Amino acid sequence: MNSLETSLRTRRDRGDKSFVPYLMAGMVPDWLDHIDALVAAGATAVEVGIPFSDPILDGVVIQRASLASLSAGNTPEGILAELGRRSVGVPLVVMTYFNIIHHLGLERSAHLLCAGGVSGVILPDLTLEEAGPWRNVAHGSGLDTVLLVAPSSPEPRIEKIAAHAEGFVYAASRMAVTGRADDDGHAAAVVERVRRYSDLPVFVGIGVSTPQQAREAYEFADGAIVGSALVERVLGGMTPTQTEQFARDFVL
Amino acid sequence: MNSLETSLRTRRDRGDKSFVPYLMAGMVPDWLDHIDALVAAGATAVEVGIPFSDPILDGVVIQRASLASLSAGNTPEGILAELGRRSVGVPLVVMTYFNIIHHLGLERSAHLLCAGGVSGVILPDLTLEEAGPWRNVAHGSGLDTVLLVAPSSPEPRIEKIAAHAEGFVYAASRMAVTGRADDDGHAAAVVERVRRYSDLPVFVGIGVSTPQQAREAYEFADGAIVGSALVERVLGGMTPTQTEQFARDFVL
Amino acid sequence: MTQTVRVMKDPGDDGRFGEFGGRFVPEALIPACEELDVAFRDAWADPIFREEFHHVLREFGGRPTPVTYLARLSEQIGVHVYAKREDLAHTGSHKINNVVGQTLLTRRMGKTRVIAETGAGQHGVATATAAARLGLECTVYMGELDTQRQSLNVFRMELLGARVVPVTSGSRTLKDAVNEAMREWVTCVDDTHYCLGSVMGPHPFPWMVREFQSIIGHEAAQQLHDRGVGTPDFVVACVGGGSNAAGIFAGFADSSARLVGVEAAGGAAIAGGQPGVLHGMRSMLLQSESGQIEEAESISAGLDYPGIGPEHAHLASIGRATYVGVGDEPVLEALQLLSRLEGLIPALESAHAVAWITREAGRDIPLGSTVLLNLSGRGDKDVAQVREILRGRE
Amino acid sequence: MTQTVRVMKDPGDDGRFGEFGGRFVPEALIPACEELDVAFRDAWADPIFREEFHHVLREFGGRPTPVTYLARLSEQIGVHVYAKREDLAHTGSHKINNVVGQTLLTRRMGKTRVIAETGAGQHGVATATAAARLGLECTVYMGELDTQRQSLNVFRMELLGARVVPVTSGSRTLKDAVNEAMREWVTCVDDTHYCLGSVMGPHPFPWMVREFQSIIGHEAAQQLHDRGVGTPDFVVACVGGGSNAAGIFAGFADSSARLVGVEAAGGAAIAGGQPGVLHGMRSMLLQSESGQIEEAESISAGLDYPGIGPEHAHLASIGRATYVGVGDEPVLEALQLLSRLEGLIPALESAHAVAWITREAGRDIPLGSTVLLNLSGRGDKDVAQVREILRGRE
Ligand SMILES: Cc1ncc(COP(=O)(O)O)c(C=O)c1O
Ligand SMILES: Cc1ncc(COP(=O)(O)O)c(C=O)c1O
Repeated sequence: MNSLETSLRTRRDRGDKSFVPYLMAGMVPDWLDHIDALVAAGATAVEVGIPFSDPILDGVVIQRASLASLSAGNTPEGILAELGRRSVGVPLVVMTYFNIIHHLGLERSAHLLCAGGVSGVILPDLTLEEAGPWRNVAHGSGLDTVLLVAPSSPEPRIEKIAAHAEGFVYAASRMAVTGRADDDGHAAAVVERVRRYSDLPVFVGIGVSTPQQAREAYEFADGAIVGSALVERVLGGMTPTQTEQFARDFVL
Repeated sequence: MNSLETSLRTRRDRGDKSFVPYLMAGMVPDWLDHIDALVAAGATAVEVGIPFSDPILDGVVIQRASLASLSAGNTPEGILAELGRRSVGVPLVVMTYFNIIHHLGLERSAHLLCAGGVSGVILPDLTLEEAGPWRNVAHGSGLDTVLLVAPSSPEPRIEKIAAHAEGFVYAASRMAVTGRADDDGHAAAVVERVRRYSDLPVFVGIGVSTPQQAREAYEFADGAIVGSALVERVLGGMTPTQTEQFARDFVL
Repeated sequence: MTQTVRVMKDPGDDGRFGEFGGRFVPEALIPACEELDVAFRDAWADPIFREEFHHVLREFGGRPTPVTYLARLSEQIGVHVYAKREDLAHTGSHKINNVVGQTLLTRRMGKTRVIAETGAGQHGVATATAAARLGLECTVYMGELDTQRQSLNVFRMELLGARVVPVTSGSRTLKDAVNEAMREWVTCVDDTHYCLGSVMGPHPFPWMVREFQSIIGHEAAQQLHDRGVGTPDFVVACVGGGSNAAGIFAGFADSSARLVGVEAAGGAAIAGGQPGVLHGMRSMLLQSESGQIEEAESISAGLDYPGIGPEHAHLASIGRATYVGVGDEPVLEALQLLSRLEGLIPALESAHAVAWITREAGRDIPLGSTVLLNLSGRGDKDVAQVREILRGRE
Repeated sequence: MTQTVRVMKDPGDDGRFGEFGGRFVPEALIPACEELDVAFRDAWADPIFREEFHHVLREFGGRPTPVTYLARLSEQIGVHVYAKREDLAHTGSHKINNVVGQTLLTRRMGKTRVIAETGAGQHGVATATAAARLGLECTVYMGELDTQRQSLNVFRMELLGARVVPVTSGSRTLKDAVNEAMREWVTCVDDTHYCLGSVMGPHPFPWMVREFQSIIGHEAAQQLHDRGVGTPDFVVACVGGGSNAAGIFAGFADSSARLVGVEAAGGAAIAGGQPGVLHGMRSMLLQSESGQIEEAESISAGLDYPGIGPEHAHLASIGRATYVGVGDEPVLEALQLLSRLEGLIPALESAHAVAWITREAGRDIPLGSTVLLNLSGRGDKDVAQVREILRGRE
């Protein structure tokens, strides 16, 4: 059991709900200050995006953030180095696409992630079947690889995913890419199904954009992941101070 | 033997060369005055075009003349009526395409042509094989149907054409539509071949555009037909007086 | 209607189809027409030539084209429609059948060059294509207006190595392109064949082109037979000059099938014309009161011809085939319908036949009938035009 | 080179071609990919499905397409070139083979809707066509830039009843259209099949599309055999995603023929790329130093893809096939040459294969060799572009 999972389990076992905000690294020059602000507001952990040119599980907002970060000349190495120089105080989970890791090389990626103070990774295009080689390397570095469960995942598959899950289980609330919050979603049902097979903390993501929605998630899940709603505001010029204020409402 | 042929033979037998100018009826408002001018200059006969929308044996000059005449609202009936009201003094030969005759009806055409003082017709798209019905009607009205011989006509065919020729034989000097005078042509050879089978007057046409060329034709043929060179000038604004002057040089 | 007269046979030496046909050309062209008649007669009777013709159409032209049952259209209109897919032939229409035949014949006659007329450019592109394959020189006459309206087809012909000559006389469209090609042919008959694009012109063209196109009808008859459909109740084709119609009718001339030719309402030589003589033939023609040839008007360039092949005039006069007209509006609708229901974007020309079928299903065409539609070409050439028209309405 | 490894077989449950392939998609899509795998495996083993697939391709798609001997080109370059004529297939390229297969499978899976990505519009038009025929709803994702550059194809798809969605993300071209189609697929996997356009994407797509396209190679092998040509020395095809190449290679995988894939020099995933993961597969990809996917650049929209199907990456790695690049200039020349000599205006994509053959005749291709060229599509879609380029030079 690695550092990310330990801390999240502890929190869960205390009955505390987790608020995990997402930011795209490099999307604005003061992105690290926003991360500090999120932590100050009470974030349990922070999900940090490393931009990829072809983010197939991301909606328009995070696509824009990727593009902004890439246009600013950010690279995975650069981002992780910057992260490593800042002491954030809560667990950091990197979210990116597998090609970034693949291109750097698995060992090198693991090394750079650790050096950046990262304790877990979410790779939305790397599902269980393909994750083996990476997970082996990640384990060696104490990195948790977070797996997703979708509303479309059938039970036998959930069971299998649960058996390999690390850190927490990312329960996608709806069949959609990030940023879609146009319906009620299936979060409760997905979480309930995950619980049958896993005692890991289960966080709801995709389409949680208001404090109200987060509170609803806290009813049945152990935490909520909030991405596009935050990213959109930061792209729109929200200051770190405002970010702290905004984030505070999501903390139970 | 009809009136056209009689007069042309007589002339030929006297050793006189025939100059047969061509004008498109209705191409200019005073077209009849130009005909008078041509007669005054010494034309043996006048070839009068009745315009047709699709003159496939005519080059650009006569095409333009057709269009001018049609645009002015001229019809075959109108043209023949106008001709009939003028007393020209030399034989008139109408040149048009068969659809004009076909559309008016064969009998009606023959009647209108006679009433217009016409004694012969040239229908360049009506060759011997297709000419039967028309020739029957024309004969009944004393109209000669002039047949053409081309450089491509083989001897057996010339023999056949000669056997049916009336008025005169139109010897096309070259494989071309009217108005082409860009090479020497084959006039002498064609005429020579026609002479083997016919004792009708033989006139050279297509590409005779200068007095010089007419004189060359007079060396071996009985006459020359001059169309585009004249039509171009009349379209260009030549007055009847100038027409008379221009035509005079073609008369031997 | 059961037919006993045997039709669509050899029109004989004078090229007559009843009162129509013949050879009305300048004397200078008579030997070339005669030579062509002899050469075609000889070639067409020669199994080696026939086999070469079929071989080239198979190997190069994409024949046989299939017959497609139009299931969704049939269900919607209540008659069974089978489409003969000339849209799948090389260059996108039936035109290739004719030009393959004529270019092979050109070579057989020892000529090294072809000329052709074209309206929208389909026949021009097809001729340039077949000429390129045999290494024949090729010049295409095209009305100046059409070269502007169809400039992409001009480029296509040039890519294929042909020279395109804009025709500035008359109305500067198809009719004038034919005139000009004939004028030019006079000057070069020795080494040049005039590759006419439809069942029109002086004998032997209407007959020869029909024979080359008859492969459509013979294939279709065999294909319908093979799949147990037998003789269709109707055989329907659009008619410009009439070559695709003649080609498919030829397979059913002696059958009980009703033959229907669909003209553009604005170019209906049978319904709106009178007998006349143009472009070397006696046929039905749109004419003014004083015998001048009138312009046809249609949304589809390929039906923009004021005449019709003489054999069609004959088939109409003896009642063996029926000729009907449809206007631009139903044609546009038919094009859209067939695209949406069947995944087939027809040429505007072919859409005329579709429009008539959809209009008459349950009326002139009894419900449950079997209809063979000649899909003479694909609509790719027309989509830009159709888009402009439909956009103009929004 | 004689080959003993048996290649181009079933890639197994994990969809691996050596080190390449696999299934790298969001968890939400895993069930749909698995369902598709099962459904395809089942259908492809079902003689009734196979017969239906072949029937539709025959009756509707225009198959078999012929093999044409290019006599004049062959003479000029000193090698015998045979062209497999996918340009004659319905909608103008080999794309129809794949979409007929996938739409039939869609219906078999009980789904009522397809989505597809498209670059220049060829695959989009083909998908819209096959969907129209079966009455499936169809939505096509197309980069916004491409919708502007190929607006006529947008209209064509709309005529065929499809909805076209301009993709405004990323570079607004093909790569982004794939991203967007995948994003959308997540939202509608229940009733919607994603009809991918080439041998790419997550398992089972690369395998399934290759199988549907393998009809090209099997037909060609039989046709060459029937005419006594036997196994060609070379089989040459252009490579974008690689579907036409995979299709024709499949007929010769176990033969002695040398297989050559021709990429656009500016989109040469094998020569210029590195292993990576994109669009659900591990393959060779054009990437920046930091692992971002780069834009391909080519005169031909259909080769403008930064990746290549994983099976090609595998065939390259084991040396069974060779992948070469040619630049825009020789491609333009090849297009003109084939048009002028053979009466075949090839698609710019296919002209890449022609360009390589003419370049290497007498060099990599020994004189007297026999070459099978996959003429994957017709150039009608490209003539406007080619004209602009050539005119710009005058
Ligand atoms: C597709 C198509 N169908 C029909 C026609 C009309 O010609 P025809 O009546 O000779 O078949 C054309 C002429 O261009 C055409 O392109
Ligand atoms: C004619 C043609 N050839 C080739 C291609 C490239 O695709 P693939 O490599 O999958 O055959 C395309 C793609 O649009 C095409 O239209």
